[in-house]
Amino acid sequence: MLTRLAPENEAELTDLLERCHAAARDNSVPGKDSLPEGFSGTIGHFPVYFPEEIAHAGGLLPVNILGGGNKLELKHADARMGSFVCSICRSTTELGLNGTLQDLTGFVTHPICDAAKHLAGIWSRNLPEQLAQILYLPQNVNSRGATRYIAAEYQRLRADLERKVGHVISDEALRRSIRIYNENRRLLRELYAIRRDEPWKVSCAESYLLMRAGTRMPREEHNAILDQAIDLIRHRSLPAQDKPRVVFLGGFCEQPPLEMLETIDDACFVVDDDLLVGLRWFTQDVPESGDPVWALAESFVERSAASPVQHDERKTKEGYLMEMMRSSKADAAILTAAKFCEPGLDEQLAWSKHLDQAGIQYLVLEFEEKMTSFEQMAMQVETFAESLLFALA
Amino acid sequence: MTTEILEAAPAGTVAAADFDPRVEGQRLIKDWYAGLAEAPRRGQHVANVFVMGNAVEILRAFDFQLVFPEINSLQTGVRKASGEYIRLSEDYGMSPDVCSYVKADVGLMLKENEHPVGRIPKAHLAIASNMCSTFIKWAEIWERWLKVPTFVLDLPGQRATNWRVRPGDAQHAADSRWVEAQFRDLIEKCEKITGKRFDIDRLAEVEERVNQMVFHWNNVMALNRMCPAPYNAMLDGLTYIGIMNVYRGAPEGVEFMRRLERQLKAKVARGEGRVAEERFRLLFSGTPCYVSMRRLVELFETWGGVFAYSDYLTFAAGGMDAGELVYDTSRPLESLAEITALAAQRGLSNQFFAHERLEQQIRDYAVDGIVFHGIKSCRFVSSGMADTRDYLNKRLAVPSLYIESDLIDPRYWSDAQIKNRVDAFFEALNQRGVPPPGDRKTIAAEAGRAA
Amino acid sequence: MKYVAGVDVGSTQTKAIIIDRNKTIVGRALLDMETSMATVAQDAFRAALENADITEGEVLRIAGTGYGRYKVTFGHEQVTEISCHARGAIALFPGTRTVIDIGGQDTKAIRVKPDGQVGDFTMNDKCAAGTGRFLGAASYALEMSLADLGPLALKSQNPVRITTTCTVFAESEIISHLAKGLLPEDVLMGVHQAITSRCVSLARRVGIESEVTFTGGVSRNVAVVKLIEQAVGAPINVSPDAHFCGALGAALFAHDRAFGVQSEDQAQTALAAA
Amino acid sequence: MPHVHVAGIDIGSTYTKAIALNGNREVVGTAVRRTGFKLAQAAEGVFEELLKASRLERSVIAYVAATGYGRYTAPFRHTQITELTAHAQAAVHLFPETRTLLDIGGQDIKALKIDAQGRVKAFRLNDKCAAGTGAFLEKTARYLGLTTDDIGPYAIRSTKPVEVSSVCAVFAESEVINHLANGIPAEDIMMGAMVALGGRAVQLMRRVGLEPGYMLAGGMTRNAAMVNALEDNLKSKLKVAPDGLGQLNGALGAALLGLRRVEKLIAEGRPIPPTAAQQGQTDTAARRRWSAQAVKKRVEPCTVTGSCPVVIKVLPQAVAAA
Ligand SMILES: Nc1ncnc2c1ncn2[C@@H]1O[C@H](COP(=O)(O)OP(=O)(O)O)[C@@H](O)[C@H]1O
Ligand SMILES: Nc1ncnc2c1ncn2[C@@H]1O[C@H](COP(=O)(O)OP(=O)(O)O)[C@@H](O)[C@H]1O
Ligand code: SF4
Ligand code: SF4
Ligand code: SF4
Repeated sequence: MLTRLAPENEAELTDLLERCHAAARDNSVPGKDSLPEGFSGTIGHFPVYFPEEIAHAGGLLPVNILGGGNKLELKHADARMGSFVCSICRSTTELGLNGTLQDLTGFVTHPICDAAKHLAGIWSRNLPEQLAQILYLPQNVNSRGATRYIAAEYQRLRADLERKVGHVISDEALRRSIRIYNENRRLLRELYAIRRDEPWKVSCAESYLLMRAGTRMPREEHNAILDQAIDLIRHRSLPAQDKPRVVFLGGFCEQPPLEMLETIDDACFVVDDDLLVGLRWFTQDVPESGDPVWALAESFVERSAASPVQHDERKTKEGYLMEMMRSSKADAAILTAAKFCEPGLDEQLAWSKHLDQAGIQYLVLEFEEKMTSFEQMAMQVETFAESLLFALA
Repeated sequence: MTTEILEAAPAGTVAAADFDPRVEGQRLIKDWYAGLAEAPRRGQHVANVFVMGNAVEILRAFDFQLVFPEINSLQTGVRKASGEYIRLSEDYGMSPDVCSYVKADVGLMLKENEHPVGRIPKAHLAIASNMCSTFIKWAEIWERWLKVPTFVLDLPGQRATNWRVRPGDAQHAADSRWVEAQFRDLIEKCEKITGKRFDIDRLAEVEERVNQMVFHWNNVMALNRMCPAPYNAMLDGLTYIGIMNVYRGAPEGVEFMRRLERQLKAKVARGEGRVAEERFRLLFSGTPCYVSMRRLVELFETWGGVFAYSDYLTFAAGGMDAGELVYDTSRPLESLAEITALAAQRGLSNQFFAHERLEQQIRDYAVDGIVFHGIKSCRFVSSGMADTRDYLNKRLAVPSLYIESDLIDPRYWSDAQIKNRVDAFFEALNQRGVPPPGDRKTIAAEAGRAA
Repeated sequence: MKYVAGVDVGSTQTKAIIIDRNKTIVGRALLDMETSMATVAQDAFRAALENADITEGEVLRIAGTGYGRYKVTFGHEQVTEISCHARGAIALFPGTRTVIDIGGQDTKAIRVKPDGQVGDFTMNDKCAAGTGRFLGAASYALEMSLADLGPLALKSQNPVRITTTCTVFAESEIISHLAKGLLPEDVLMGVHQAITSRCVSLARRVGIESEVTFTGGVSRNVAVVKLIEQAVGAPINVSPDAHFCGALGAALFAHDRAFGVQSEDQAQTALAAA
Repeated sequence: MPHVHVAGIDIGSTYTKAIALNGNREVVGTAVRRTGFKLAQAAEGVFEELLKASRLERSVIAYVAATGYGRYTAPFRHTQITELTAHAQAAVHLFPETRTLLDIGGQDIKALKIDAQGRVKAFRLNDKCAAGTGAFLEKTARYLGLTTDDIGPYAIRSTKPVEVSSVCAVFAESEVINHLANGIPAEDIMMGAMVALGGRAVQLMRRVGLEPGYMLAGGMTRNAAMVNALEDNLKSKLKVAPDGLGQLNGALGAALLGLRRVEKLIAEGRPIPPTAAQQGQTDTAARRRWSAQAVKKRVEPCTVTGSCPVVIKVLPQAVAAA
């Protein structure tokens, strides 16, 4: 077990964040000799949600492929994808073509949008040696056959992975993974509770780094980091500043640059967001007994979060936005969308029209993962904060 | 029944003036729009559906008046009115980067359904498949705004490259079961909305007509394997595919396709082509730019280039063309689910086999070059295109041209730039020379015979 | 002796070239874009006649190319600049497989097949980012002549990264970097890198194969040449006549018509002799 | 408090503007100059000019509020606010009924929706493309051999503006050449460019919602022809600040907010805070910037080894030729 260190030790938290930041900056995946103990390969998957438990139980490290960020220069991808495709698809293609992701055992996308769906085909044409697949998570979860269909799709994935690793993935192993992931989701909920209750203690950028580290390491390890970090954050002594409370939406797939989150942190408290929502997809624990595949499938239908790439009659766009604002006691919302992201841009409009009706202030921002200049954005965010506080006089 | 009409039709030669598919097609589309405007007065229920992966057969069995929002949008383009509709929606707040069909439709809503061809009735039901993910986002707009009940039809596509789902295998069976389960939900929903009981015999009847129509449609497409090609797949073909979609499962559709096939056969027999001198046979990959399609085809035809085939003709009908897709009318619902699941996988639902399909079509239609048309706002068609082209370029010796514009957004059409590229493409084709016409005829004829 | 001419009416500069029956270049002219496109083509042609010291009557055929090729009203034919640049590049360097042309408003990449035919090509679209105009903006912001940009950029030790994609805004980004106290050569090198990476990524679209021949006005810029070489990983061909490549290609097409098709080998020897 | 003086400085991308107000909110002096290379220098320079123009000693100015793109670069500022907030303040001060405000500057267009208190309710900026900015006009003018000051008076003579359809400022230039070649008078081309720009600007206004009470601010107010083009497109009148104050709108708003602050401080008996320079400008560095450290290596290599994985064939003669 970890020994808890003195809570006032800010330096220790900085060290943890440093570690997370290093993990977040690294676009490559561990090769055969650098895999963590107990893993024999890696499965890359594209946002938003992927049942990582299945890969984890099979000894394949699930790695969330989150694009190349704003330091990667696109040299080959531009030739393979039109100029009107979102940045994450293009930079992911680049990472595939330039060899950064050559150590992946497999790459799985999910048809969240047409660009992501087609990415799988591009991947398999250019990297034929990897297991490139589409996991067809249904868009119609309201139909009665949905759970059965998802369970069948998961079984297929399980069988494919079994073939790849050469041994069966037992129900027991799956249940163990589910337990670890439940713990991870619980810790993330806790982190978000701090954001909500005492936002001055942890910024959105810090929380994002902590969370993102989990996309590149076994959940066991991530749980330990989170556990320690949450403890340190709780005991942080930072003064509460006079900043508006906002929720940040639109970061569900393409990753906003860290600079952007910091720019927003400078002017606002981000009390809730949909960043890396796939890691927090289940709002409650997945049942740890019974048929594990069924438990995962059923949780997808019954206990999942919402995002612009999921159609569910029970969760309207305005519904989940308002619920998020209500539970986090936010004053306003920052609605973003990645450039060229069809689902994001459509959802953004729906949100903003609803907030207009509700008389709630919001700011619309468009971002690209590859952007490097944030001056204009800072100006917009500052104006927004100024208009919310009007505290200049 | 239609089959009887078919058999009763007199055999023999068909004069060119007997049936003008363009005029007839335009008349049918006009009639259809007139029918739309009338629907509310007739007290008919209205359903919005997309052309790919829908459940038209079920809706027809319930006597729904069908509205195809995509066709409404493209018609604003054809009628050069799209600019205004798009501007309205952008003023409302839609991003310039989203699908321009959606924007034209939002413009239509903002204009209170006033369409250049008439008033579009409000829908009682919308069906959105996941063939193109934008369909779902689009339907959500109606759901929110007009409170139209929406049914999302989830159609799984191909899962991976090395493994193609085939009729009857385990994966196909599982997918069909899932689609069937959804159809049963849909039927329940339709019953609730219309207050009518579902009649399985009606479904079988509609399916029978679709079978007929697809049969003729396949022959029509195969006829363009002839050299010279009797029609231009990207100009005449657009009319045909429009009828294919709008009148799928309707008697008028069967009749149109039947007469079209006879007429084109006669044209082939006379050795007549679309252009006076067919110098290059081309394949068009992608969606047309409806605002300037005539202009684009003109640019090609002045050089003697004819579009013998376009993959649009396949996927715009949701993959319904493939020969073996025949409904088994003895088990209408099961068969509908099976074929819908298969068609979804044929119709460009993802990129796993896009290049193979094109390779096959290049051979079938004996084409000299491919024109890829990337669409700024449609990622469904365009996001894998550059890579497909790259892949084919490295493996086949067929020259290709990549141009970019938009479906209906006139702002993205730049005449000088496109002309420049088209001219350069033909200069290169001319340079490499064409096989002598005699050779081409045999190649094409052989390919044609295979059909 | 009879001659043929090619006139390339570009967006920024108009080039005219005259060759004789042996495909030897006998006259050249380069004019900045004036307000009237029709007269600039005439003027360039006249200047080339003067340079070659021949009369108009001795020129059998004239081909127009470039953005304003239809403004060469006195020409006998019009050929797109894509075909012309390819043709010209092969004439100058018979081993050419890839042609990169950066002009004032557009950037093109052309793949040439071993038999000299155009295999594939791409061009920039609707946005002038990454064209010669980008350098024009830099020269304006730095108050330097175009010819001095390249040599100065090469002095850079620590290039900055220029992130603006817009040719017009590039000017202010350059200014803002200078205002931060960064060295002009470092900023300039950043500008050159931005152009190069954009044009190389365009070229990758057609697939870069050696030999690469660089044509168009920007080929006169040594820094861009050097950067393309680095990106491509091989030396590239740049002729002193690279700027005239489009006009030369046009002249060669006119030559085909006037004298019938000859093998390019012959043409090559003739050019080498010139 | 008539003896109190405040200054507002708007360091824009193209022009730097300054305004001085007395305690009665009366303008005592203004200054405008090109921003040029060095933002801090421009701020310093314009401040000097302002003092000269308003015949004031530096020490008399109690408070300086900076705004605009270079708001963080003026070391003598007491506070900084964004130009949007500033513009909105000045707008309701000048024309209380203003609800929709358009600002066309050198490098961007901004449309704002504001409330009766001058609070920004919503705003939109144009895309990062020069096609919709003052720079677009200046480029066109440069090509026609006109100076920035000539643009308006020249274009206003136009009777038949020509269509300029290019989406790109650079391509628009060749369109201009083309039009000239076709014998179209320069004023019609210039006006055409303005109509095109006006269309884009009004579209941006529509995106925040067209609420009556329109006002135009920014450098473009100096261009009467542009105001006409906008009014034609809007089919409504636009308020424009008198006496060239339009371009100074941002500076005015900053000064007004500054004055409000000073009044409050004095009323509460609190001292005027130090300027940014006096504070050592370290106010924002409270929290660590994680993104900052990654900037060291600006462009990461293509692969782990740094080589390009897409190998190209190098033919032997290529090397020989070089
Ligand atoms: N001496 C020079 N040194 C460097 N670059 C030059 C020089 N002369 C011209 N250029 C560049 O060449 C461009 C014009 O190239 P050109 O091929 O003539 O273009 P176009 O055909 O579009 O007119 C100019 O924009 C300029 O950037
Ligand atoms: N005298 C003038 N006549 C016409 N237009 C002018 C004049 N002065 C400035 N402008 C226009 O105003 C723009 C600058 O506006 P400004 O609001 O000062 O910009 P910024 O705040 O971005 O520096 C210039 O690009 C120019 O188009
Ligand atoms: S960012 Fe949007 S468009 Fe891009 S892959 Fe994600 S969901 Fe699709
Ligand atoms: S994105 Fe393409 S396929 Fe999808 S609705 Fe729009 S035009 Fe149709
Ligand atoms: S970004 Fe600049 S170069 Fe590109 S289209 Fe806009 S104005 Fe032209």
